[in-house]
Amino acid sequence: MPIPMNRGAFALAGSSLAFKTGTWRSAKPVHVHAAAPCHGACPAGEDQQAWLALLQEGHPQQAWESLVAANPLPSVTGRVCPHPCESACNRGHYDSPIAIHAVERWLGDQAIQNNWPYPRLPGSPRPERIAVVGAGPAGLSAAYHLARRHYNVVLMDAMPAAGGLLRSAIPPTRLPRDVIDAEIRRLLAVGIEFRPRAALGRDITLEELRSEFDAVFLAVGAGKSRHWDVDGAVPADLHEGLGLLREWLAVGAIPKPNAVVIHGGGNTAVDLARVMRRAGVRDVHVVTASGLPGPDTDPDDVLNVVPRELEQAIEEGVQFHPHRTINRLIMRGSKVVGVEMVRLKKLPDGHGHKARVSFEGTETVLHVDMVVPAIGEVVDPTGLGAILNGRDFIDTDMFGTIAGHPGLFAGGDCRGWIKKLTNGTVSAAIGDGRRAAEGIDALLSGRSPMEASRPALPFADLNLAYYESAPRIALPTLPLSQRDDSREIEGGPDTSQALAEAARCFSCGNCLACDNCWTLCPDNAVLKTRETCSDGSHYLFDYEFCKGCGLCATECPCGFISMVNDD
Amino acid sequence: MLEALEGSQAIARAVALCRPGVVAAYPITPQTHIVENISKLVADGKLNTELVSVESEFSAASVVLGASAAGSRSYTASSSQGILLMTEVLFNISGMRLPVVMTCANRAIGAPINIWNDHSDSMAVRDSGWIQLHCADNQEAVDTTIQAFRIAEATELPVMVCMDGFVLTHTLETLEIPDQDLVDRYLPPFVFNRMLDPQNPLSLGTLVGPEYFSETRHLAHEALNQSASTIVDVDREWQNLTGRSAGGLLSVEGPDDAKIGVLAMGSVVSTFREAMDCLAAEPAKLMALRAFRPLPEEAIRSACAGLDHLVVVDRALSPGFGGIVGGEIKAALSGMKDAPQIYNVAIGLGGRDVPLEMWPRLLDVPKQGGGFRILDLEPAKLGEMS
Amino acid sequence: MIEVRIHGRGGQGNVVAAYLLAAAAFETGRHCQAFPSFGAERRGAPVTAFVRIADQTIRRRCQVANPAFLIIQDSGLLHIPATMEGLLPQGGVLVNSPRTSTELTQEYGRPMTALPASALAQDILGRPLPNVALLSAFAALTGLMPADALIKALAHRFKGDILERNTKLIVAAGQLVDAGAWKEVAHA
Amino acid sequence: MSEMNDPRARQPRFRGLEAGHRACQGCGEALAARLVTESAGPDVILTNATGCLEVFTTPWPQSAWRVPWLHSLFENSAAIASGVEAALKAQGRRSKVIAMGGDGGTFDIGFQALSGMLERMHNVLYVCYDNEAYMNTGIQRSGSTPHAARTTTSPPGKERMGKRHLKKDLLSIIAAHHIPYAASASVAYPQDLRRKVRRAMEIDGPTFLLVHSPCPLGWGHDGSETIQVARLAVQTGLFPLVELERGEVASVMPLRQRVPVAEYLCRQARFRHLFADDDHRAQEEREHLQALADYNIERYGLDGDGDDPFDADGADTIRRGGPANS
Repeated sequence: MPIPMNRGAFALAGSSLAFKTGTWRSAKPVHVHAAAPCHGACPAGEDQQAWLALLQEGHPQQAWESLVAANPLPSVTGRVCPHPCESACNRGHYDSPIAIHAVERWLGDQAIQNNWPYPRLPGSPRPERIAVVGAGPAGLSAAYHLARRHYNVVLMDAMPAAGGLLRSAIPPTRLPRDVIDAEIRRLLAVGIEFRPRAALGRDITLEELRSEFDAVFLAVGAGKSRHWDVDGAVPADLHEGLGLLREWLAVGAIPKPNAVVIHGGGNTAVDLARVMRRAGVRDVHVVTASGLPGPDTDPDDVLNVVPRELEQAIEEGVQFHPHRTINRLIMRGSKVVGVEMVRLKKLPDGHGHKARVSFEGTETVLHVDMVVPAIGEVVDPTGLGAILNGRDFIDTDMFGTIAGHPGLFAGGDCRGWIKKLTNGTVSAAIGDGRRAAEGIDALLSGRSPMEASRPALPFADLNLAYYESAPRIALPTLPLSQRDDSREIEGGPDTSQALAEAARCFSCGNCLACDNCWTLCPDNAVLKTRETCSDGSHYLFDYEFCKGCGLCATECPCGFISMVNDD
Repeated sequence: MLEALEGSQAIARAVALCRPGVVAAYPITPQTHIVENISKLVADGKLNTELVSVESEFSAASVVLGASAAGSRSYTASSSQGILLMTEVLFNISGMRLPVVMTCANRAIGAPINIWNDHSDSMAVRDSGWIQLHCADNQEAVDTTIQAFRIAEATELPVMVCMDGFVLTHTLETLEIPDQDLVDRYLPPFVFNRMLDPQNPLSLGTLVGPEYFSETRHLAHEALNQSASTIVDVDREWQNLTGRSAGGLLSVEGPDDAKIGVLAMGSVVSTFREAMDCLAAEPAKLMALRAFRPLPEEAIRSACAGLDHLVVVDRALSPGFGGIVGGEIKAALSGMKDAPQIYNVAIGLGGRDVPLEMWPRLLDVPKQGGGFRILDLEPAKLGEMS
Repeated sequence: MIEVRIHGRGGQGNVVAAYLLAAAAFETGRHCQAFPSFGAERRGAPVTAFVRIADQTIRRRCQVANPAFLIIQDSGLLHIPATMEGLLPQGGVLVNSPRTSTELTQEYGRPMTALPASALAQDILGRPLPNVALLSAFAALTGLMPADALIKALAHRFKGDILERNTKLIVAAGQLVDAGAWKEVAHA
Repeated sequence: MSEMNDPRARQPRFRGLEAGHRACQGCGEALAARLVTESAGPDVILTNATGCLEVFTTPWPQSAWRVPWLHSLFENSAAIASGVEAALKAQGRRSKVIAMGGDGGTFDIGFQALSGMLERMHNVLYVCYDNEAYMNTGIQRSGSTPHAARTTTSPPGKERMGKRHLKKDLLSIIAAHHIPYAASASVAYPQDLRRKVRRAMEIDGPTFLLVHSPCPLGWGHDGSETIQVARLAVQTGLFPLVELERGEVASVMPLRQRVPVAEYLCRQARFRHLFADDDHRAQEEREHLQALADYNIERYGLDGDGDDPFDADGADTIRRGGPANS
């Protein structure tokens, strides 16, 4: 029956809902939930955008809980991590990156101060027992993530206190000992049994562990210095960097030559250089094949150092020689009196890799009376037997699985590098621990391990019209004159600073609940919901009416909406 | 009460008795005195209405359209070029079935510009879907104005009350202005159930495509046709209250056995009524066509029964065709058994005086035969055909 | 039925005169009709208005072609042939003029009644508006209505001082003509 | 839809213009009308000039309007609004009347009715959705079409570079009516638009709002770029956002930084001929448009002074949970 024409052809309010304009659409908007670049760049696997969002909403404890869902040591990493998240931060293309580390540190410190308990995942206790060998960042992380999943975890370490290289290799000027103590104490309270003074190969064997436990995670670190020489020449009194740093941290002793050259481009090199400089060494040189951060330097080629540490080192008088290597030791007898440097670069070798190419004719000489190699460490094979099998590191997949050794996992500095997963940082070790916990849980649950992976949102996908420039917070730094070997040099943000910094977050790839899509849809086809939808937004697309114009996608500030073919 | 009033003043008083909510006013000769008089009533506090003095007839029509849609009894008046400027809106008002009442002080259309009376203006909007009622004198104009609101609101169709410019609007004469009580009893307050109302938000004035447009036109046609009975009923009720009929659809005077009839509209009817009485001429029927729209075909046919000749008087013409009323009457009688022979003339164009002596001349037309012509044409003034 | 034609110039209150005369007739219980010649003329141009007075309903709406009376507000209009056109042979002509009736009668070869209406109005109203004085004289000449009817009709339009002065004018003008002189024509 | 029961019925805002209307994808006018009616709320009566908005919202038997709505003709929106308002007054009802029209129905054919309405001081908010040409009939030039723009009746060619004449300065004409409030707004700045609607709604008397509403079809840009294009019109100074009280400039939206008009022009096919390499007239016309923008900036004092939360850069800043300036 056709609708009967009425008097004067009037129409009823809102009767257009009978006309479904969704049929006009050839492309439709979807919520893509791309990863913020910070998340993608984080070796620990944090979703910084997510916890910054919670902080923006005024929920600091929830923000911390979100943070520790990946990284249980925010007070530590907030201080020591070179924060590749900030290098990746899209805000860097706009004004300056979010000071994520500062907010992370603030959240960690708030948790300590307020004694927020580490949350566990929902679930019931598991009967399986798991051994974690080595209570450094990787071990702590794995133990924590397993405990979160209700496993019985025994964490053992050769040293009397948990912390690993946090205690043995990082100066208190960067990481105060009370911070380590507080955070680890609280972490262990999640329900982790800690056995100190239990060294693999000395106090326990791998075989014992394997029979006693359902799975074993090896996080023994890389405790043995890598062999170093220059064309076979080695000074008689050679001290390697990590050893000197550990000795200084343990007993406070440091050699004081007139001039020293430290060969290496990592935190050990920089930390040691600063310790020696502050101890009174006149000339402290760092020779590194990497470059200093700058617009012309490839991010892969930059010194693997916390950027502000580098700035502070330069400020303190450490002299850096980037893109150089030591070509020759100038010896007087067995004693070093100088080194010859040559310029080099890491260039493509034509096989998809990069090779170091030194440039003849660029040699220069440094007059020094001490050379300290800090080019990295390898795994101490003690107690590892066949696992190491003569190599410097243990080979694993991304979940720490060691091929041919079911139930045995490894992570942290002791395992071989997997590009993008490991760069020898604390955060990378924490990420290893977290993924190994997933690997172990998957094994014990009879499933395949999973690691969520989302593409990162490119800067170009943001709509900058909706953001205002805002300065990055400036953190208090101890003046040069007041710096010593014990006081923490960089201070943390206060509450208002932390909140202001969190508010700067673009929320890349994640719904800001800004209402733009809802406000700007000409077709009333975006609906707002009181509850958070399953995809993390507060909006639904009403595809019955959406014509697919794409206005919402263009005007979404954070790239949360994208148009896809509507087949 | 019997009063001596100028036609325009009488219309203003009649409108005021109907308690319109909104009146739109714009001057044009010879209508101006109506809105002037209404303005004076408003200024003197004798009429409580929203008087909107607009900037054009186009807006006058638009204002009453809006006001009517918003549920107010609405009135305006115009003439000639003003009616033509309103044309677009007039079609709209009827298409939306809005019960607006308007007085058309009939006047010629330029060029050449001419401010005097004929029916060119209302004829030009013949097809606008309005009811068109013509008045022979100012009493009929007063009574028809009051009836028009009843008709409009009962049928939800707009009504145009046509009264000859100057001849009626500017003539002071004796007439009866009814009491307010009587009009209030006759005309209940306006209730419009399609009213624009946030509590019941309708959309008025929609787009209708080919799939429904024919139906809207059919309904408009039927609505006009069916309004005929309302026009008759409403006039009968008025007659019961006042003793006066305003002429129904068509009124007929003269001896039943007359063989010749004259059909006319407007003030010439009044002159012919006197001429029938005072001039020696053959017996004839005078048909006063009050309702030009809807055209009362049946009433016209039965009035013509027994006539040999019918002279249809037009006060306008359609160049290239002839008299408009004449054409329509021919169509109305087409196929009628023993239909009278129809003759069509136009007279009194652009204010040319229609004297009493026009009556015998009209009765003489069948003897002369011939097609449509302007009867009071003065050939001497034509000069060379150009 | 009595038919009257009023001649004047735009701005002299010609139409008002016609309306007043008709309204005054209405006050005496008669039917009346008054209308202007519907011109587009502006101030100063010759204009015409018509009045019909009868005991029955007046239905004809044509212009008055053969008036029984002419009221001429401006004697200058006498020079226009159209002014006298159609006047019934026995009809009366009332002219606003400072001259005497005799002078006018001699000059135009037919009876004319003169009234210095402008001067009178200037004296009493302060403005040389001849129409009310002429109407009063017309009422007196024809005996169609008492001065009171004219005053009543005026009272619908004016009040206060203006009405008082016009009343005075009506009385004064009525006394200047030969009351009842046109009675026969008016009752023919 | 599965997430909640009928979320459309539970939207935390008033919907004056419902889904299911038939506007083009990315229609600026539909968006503007949606925003205006949302801000105005339910106690209004709308009138609508003939045009796209009328056609795409009310193909019988359907209507997208949730408020009473009246359409009559192209040129009489203001006049029928006058009538509606007079009726409301006569009946003692207090609903606000909003008259709507496009630029053709406002700048051109309906201009007289608008002027009359303003002069008579009707309590009506008149909203002109300005998309700078007769779009409903297929893109013909109007009094509002900018200089040099291509339309089907101002095509560029050997003798012409698009529209020969200038965009009519309607706001100044409106200002000359000395009405209580008149403003220009843009769909690119919805918070500003809403504020202006609310402001106008509060005033008992005639008010006027000129809303720049891009037409993707007529301007030749993608429907997804409607807001971007509208924003650039403001940021270049070509469409200044100003508020007038009793005809005097009361406030303006400052420009934090001037954007060259070429950035606005190059996004629209209607200005494509202004980028022809081999035509010296192209640069001349671009410079002309730049000069017009500069003139606007100077005339209304649009140059901002530092960062202003309500300038053309800051006005629509968002933060988590909504607009920053709401």
